[in-house]
Amino acid sequence: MTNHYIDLKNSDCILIMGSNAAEHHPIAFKWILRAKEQNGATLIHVDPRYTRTSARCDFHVPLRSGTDIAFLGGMINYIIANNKWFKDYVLNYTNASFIVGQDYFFKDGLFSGYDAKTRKYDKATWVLEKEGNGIPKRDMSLQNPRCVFQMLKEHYSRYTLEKVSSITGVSKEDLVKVYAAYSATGVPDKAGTECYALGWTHHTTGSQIIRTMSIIQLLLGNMGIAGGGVNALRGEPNVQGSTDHAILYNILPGYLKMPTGSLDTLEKYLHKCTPESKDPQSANYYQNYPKFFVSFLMSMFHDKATKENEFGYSWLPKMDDGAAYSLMHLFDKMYEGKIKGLFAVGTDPAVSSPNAGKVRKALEKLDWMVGENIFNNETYAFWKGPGVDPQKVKTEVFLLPASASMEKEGSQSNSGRWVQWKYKAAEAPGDAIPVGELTIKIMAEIKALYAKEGGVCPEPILNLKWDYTDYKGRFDSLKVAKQINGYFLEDTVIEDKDKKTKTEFKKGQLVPTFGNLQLDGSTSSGNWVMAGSFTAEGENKMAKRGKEDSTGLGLYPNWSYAWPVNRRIIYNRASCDVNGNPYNPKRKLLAWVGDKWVGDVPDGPWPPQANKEKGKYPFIMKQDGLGALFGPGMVEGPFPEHYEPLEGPLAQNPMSSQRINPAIKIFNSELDKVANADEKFPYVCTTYSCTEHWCSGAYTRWQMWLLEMQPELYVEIGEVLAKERGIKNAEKVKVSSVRGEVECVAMVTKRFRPFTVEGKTVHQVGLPFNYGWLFPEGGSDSTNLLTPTVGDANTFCPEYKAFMVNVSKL
Amino acid sequence: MKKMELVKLIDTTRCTACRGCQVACKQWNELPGLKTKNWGSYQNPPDLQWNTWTLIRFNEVADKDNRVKWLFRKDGCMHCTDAACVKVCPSGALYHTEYGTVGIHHERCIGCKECMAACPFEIPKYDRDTDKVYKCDLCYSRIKDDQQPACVKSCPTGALSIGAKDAMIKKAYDRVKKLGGDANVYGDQFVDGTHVIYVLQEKPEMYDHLPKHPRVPFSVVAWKDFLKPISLLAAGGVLAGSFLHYIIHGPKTPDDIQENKTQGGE
Amino acid sequence: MEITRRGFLSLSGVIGSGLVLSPLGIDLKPMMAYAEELNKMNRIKAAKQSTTVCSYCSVGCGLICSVDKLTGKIINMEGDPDHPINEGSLCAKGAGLFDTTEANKHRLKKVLYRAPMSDKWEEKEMDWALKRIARLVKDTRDKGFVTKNAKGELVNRCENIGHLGSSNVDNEECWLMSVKARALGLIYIDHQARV
Amino acid sequence: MKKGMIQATDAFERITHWLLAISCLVLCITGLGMMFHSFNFVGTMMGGLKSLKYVHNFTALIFIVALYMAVRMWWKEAGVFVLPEDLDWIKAAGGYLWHVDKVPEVGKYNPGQKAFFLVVALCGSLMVVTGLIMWAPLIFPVWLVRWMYPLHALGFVAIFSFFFVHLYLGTIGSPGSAPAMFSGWVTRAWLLKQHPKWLKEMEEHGTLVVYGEEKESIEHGH
Repeated sequence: MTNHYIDLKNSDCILIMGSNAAEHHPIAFKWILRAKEQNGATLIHVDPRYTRTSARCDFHVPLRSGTDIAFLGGMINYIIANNKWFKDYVLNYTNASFIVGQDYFFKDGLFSGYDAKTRKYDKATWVLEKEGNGIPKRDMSLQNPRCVFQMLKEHYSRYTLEKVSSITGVSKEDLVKVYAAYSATGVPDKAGTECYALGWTHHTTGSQIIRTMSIIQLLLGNMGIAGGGVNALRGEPNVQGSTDHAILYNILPGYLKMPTGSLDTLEKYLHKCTPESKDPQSANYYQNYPKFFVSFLMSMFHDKATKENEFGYSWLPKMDDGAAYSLMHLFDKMYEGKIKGLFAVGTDPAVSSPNAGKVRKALEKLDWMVGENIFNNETYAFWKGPGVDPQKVKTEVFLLPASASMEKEGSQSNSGRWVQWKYKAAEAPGDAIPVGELTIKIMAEIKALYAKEGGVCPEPILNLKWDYTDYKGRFDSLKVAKQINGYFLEDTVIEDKDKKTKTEFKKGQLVPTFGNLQLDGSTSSGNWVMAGSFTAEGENKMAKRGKEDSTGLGLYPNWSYAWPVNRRIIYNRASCDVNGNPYNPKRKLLAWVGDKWVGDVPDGPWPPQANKEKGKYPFIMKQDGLGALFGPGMVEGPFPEHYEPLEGPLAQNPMSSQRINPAIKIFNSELDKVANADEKFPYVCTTYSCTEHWCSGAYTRWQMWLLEMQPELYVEIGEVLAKERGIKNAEKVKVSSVRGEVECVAMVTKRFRPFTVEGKTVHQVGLPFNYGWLFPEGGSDSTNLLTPTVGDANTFCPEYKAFMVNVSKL
Repeated sequence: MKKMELVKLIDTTRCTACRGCQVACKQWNELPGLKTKNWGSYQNPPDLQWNTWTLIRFNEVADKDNRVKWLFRKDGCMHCTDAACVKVCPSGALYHTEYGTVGIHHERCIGCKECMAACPFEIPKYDRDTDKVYKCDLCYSRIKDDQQPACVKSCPTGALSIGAKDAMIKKAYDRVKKLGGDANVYGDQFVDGTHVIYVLQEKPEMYDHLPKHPRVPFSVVAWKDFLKPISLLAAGGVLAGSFLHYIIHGPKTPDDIQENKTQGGE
Repeated sequence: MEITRRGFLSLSGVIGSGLVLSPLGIDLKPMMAYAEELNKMNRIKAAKQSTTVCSYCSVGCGLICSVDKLTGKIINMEGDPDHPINEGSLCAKGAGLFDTTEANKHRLKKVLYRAPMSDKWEEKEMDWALKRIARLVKDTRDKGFVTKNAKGELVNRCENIGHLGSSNVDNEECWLMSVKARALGLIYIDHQARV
Repeated sequence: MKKGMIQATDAFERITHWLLAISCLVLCITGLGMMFHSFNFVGTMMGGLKSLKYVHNFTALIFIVALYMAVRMWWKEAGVFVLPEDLDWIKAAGGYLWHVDKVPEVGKYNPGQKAFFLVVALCGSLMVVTGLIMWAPLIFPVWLVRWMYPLHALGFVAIFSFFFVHLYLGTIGSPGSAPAMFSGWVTRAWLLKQHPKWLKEMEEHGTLVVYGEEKESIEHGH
């Protein structure tokens, strides 16, 4: 989230698209409803199905699964064509005026630089032109046909109401209703926000859907303001934290990039990863990247990391250039028999992974698996799952009992980046201990083995700093938290040239902000974005419980700690005009008063950008300091484009001859079947969670209060389709895709209705993904037996939200 | 000691059917979850049960323009002022608390199920294992300690609130005025006013299981208000009559034994 | 404490009747008073309170755990009214969080081990399991470690062990796992951020 | 036992009578305990109202059996009015309420007793039906169940009233009656006063059993 949950109350128009906020973030919905009551905000729900969210919104607009970019592209077209964009903001805070490189082009669904063989783009032509001094070229009149604004306008002029309506199945009236209501926020004193969740990310075009929305928000001036932003309502209690700390193949803690084989030295790596800007007004904060990275290596290897050994850079594993190692890749390799061991901590991929049938077959090829959890699940017990003969499965399985959340001390980060400290209320039952303690103990045993026996590449293991237990030998979360924050490893004097101050820090003191991190190995920080979660004196800011709210906007700066540097709304300097006066005086997030910013913690202390000498642009983490309407970051193009889902009802993409996202990876095992526009699987299917369960249901199905409310798998079918198929409410039916099938209860409902797409009737059905064979008995099996192994081209989020099925009576 | 009369307001126009209240109720009152099956609805258990004192009901309706509406209603004890259940309860298990709500002393309940038949809202539910009847007591143990009932406390969106009777009724009518359309207040107009009132988004008949004109059943009135005093009168009458008969008319004593003998000798 | 009606009725059950005919004239008042004294509210008032954060979605709602001082067990969990985000309220899952405590009889309490080709779990000691796991990790890593890739670049990675999860543990635990995986040289690292 | 006493009832009749009477009495008392909160103390004496409920419900089963036996046994004798003599008797109120020179002669059961029997039989049945439905109310529609309670109460009022009159007339209101249901032997004088016609009939049919005399005629009677 660029903003945070309470901030939703500051909005004038809330577009909920790709999210079922009322069902999955009921407390977020508290703040959404408060916006309606306090500001008279319009609540809009755009979603294939009518849900509890729709019931409370001003209007619900159903669209066919997987057509979000078309829907939003139409909105960009509407905003530009009807002159709804916020000119002052677009001119000053976005790259609208930049000139796109001459070699860049877009034709029939493909951008310049595509290689069909590798399904990859060479981004060399996706550049912005620069003056001789390295500063980007700009045309502030926005008339240059090669300027970003004109290119954007041209690209989205293809998304006419007729076209969008035909693709999405939304009537033109409904399109205009949403576009008009939302684009009304493109004025200084109105804020519009967007809430999304897995409804957007679970597509082969997920990242680009989000980018399309970011473009809209930039055009309307809704980024960096109270009640604005593009807000991911994330689904797990600490998915923000687990991402921040990089339990992901492609990043290291603090969003540092995972090194690749070609970057064989630290210097090469840092050069590649550190962006450069010649524009004096661009803060380009990532110029500090090397300090963050070296401090991270120091936290890992401590005194074993020296300048001479590149702070242990060579000990880090390196990815192959251009390769990916996501969940789907992991199970693909496992299915090939190349993965021998697996740690599965608090996770249930046998239910939650796409094409779960393949995942289960893959698990049988493991030599060993270590599970850590508070309940058993289908992954740990895969060897006695449906159709599996245990006597033929060689896998050794360990299931270690873990402490539940309230049985351990530590911090959790919510989607609004609030890192909140929680306390241990009681001991865990039996032999259960925190996952942290299991991790410490397993690694300690491994370290001991390598110390005793030696082995292949033992250095990173033996040199890893690993003293995170208390005097009783138990997990000490405070010790880890401080290591994440970071220490001064030597006596250091920090000099502030602007303020002409010098501050002395002693060796062993905590780093009070990431601004103090050093390149020379004199500081450590396990995760630079968390540097500042403690004061130098050791006060834990994450445990703060102050209720002061001076802005009245619900920032609560003294409640817990928000990264970075307790900033509650990211890019908040964009809430003011170039002179630092708030665009909306009623919601004063920040203001330049005298010689300083007042309000939220600003994105840097510099004056507003009208001050040509010292002023900086607001988007300080961007190389150019401005919001990117033209964004070369994504792998499938600088402007989002509509592509059909891997499996859909149409044989052709109405927008171009590229039916599917040209940059997605296609998996080719014999279990990766696809059935596009196939009459055997005529219905669009989407999957989702329900309020009463959580993720794979591996926690919630063991809880009778919750199970009682949603006891078994169901498929929601519209009344028209049900009648066509002769299915009655509560009857047992079979839902099948080309990959698998599940039995479930039919829930015949008025809430699903057929779409008219490209002139033909398309039915959509939906199933929750919260069930598995292990428990409860008769609760049916995983919906993911149906879903395809395919994911977003940037993030590899699987496409759970759009594929094709058939439904038949049992 | 008479305390302030409390009213719980259920504003269905704010409810998202997250069912936090349904679980919070079970958590606080230590009621188990039981095995259910999907019967083609989100609403589960299908009805109130001895272990489910508050239940979100889901209603799918299509309006005149064929637009779908999904109505949510939290069902549970209405805490009537003229409470049929209290009237009929033989053991005094059901009673009016000092807040005007209807409390239940489970230890006194004898499982006669009379309240189940009497309640116009079909709220009390019977459990065979304990042979007792259960229903919401508006978290008497909590309100006594100035805590909100568990359901009210858990409600994320402010659909549930509790407060002084007059203030809550006013709040309900203000809300209805603001909403316009078919919105209406339900609860204060019958059984001398319930201590749970609704702001309904639609007319009452649009909601499942919500009586349009709830009232104490005539049979209960006939019995409790009419037959009961009559029966006392009748019993008293018989006693008095017998006594009067004895002292005025005297017993019917057999005649002289000799006479009988003569007859017997025939 | 198991969540059953028994628990609920164990106090009132004393007073409940059944078919046993008792002698005349029991005065019920003292027993009622006893039950009253031990009602949940009073037990909570006597308990130790501590705050925690909900472990489901990412809104980050605050809760208060009440812990019985005698048994050390959690007896109640409800919303933290001081918390600025949820202001004491909770959704269905949050309100039911108590059922993830020891009160839930399905919680794992012992190390479970499944031997190759076996069709059942066996309970094992933690220390044994940790040693065995370390042995397997080392043997697997030593066998599958890749120092140089096909292009001859130094990659120092372990390609035959995967690490999944988790978004449902604390930051400190995440960081430890992240760092542990890197020290082992793992590259197949993922969790629920994608799913 | 004095010689010359006449057997009015046999053991089976008496057992049936007392089974009915005692169960009815218990039902009345326990019923009262539930009907009025001021009578709840009745339950306390039984270890709580719940026990009282069980006593009430299971006594009802005895009552049902007794009622069935009684109706079967007495229906022919007490369930049918004989005209016109019964009408005459009723017109004279059996001589109970005002002075009547000559009370019409009655047989084994006078119309008052017959009326009582009918009330017991009909109201008893009503109580059984309503009571059973109240016992298992969940399998019947609510509108039906709701009316069972007032009907049950109504039946109670009727039975209770007649029960008390019966008690009075069976004891102090009509001295000499009680032994008919205790020992079964009554005096000839009582019989002559209360049931002269029956006496005559028995004498005519030779079914009269007199204490200390040969009982040969009993066998004939059957």
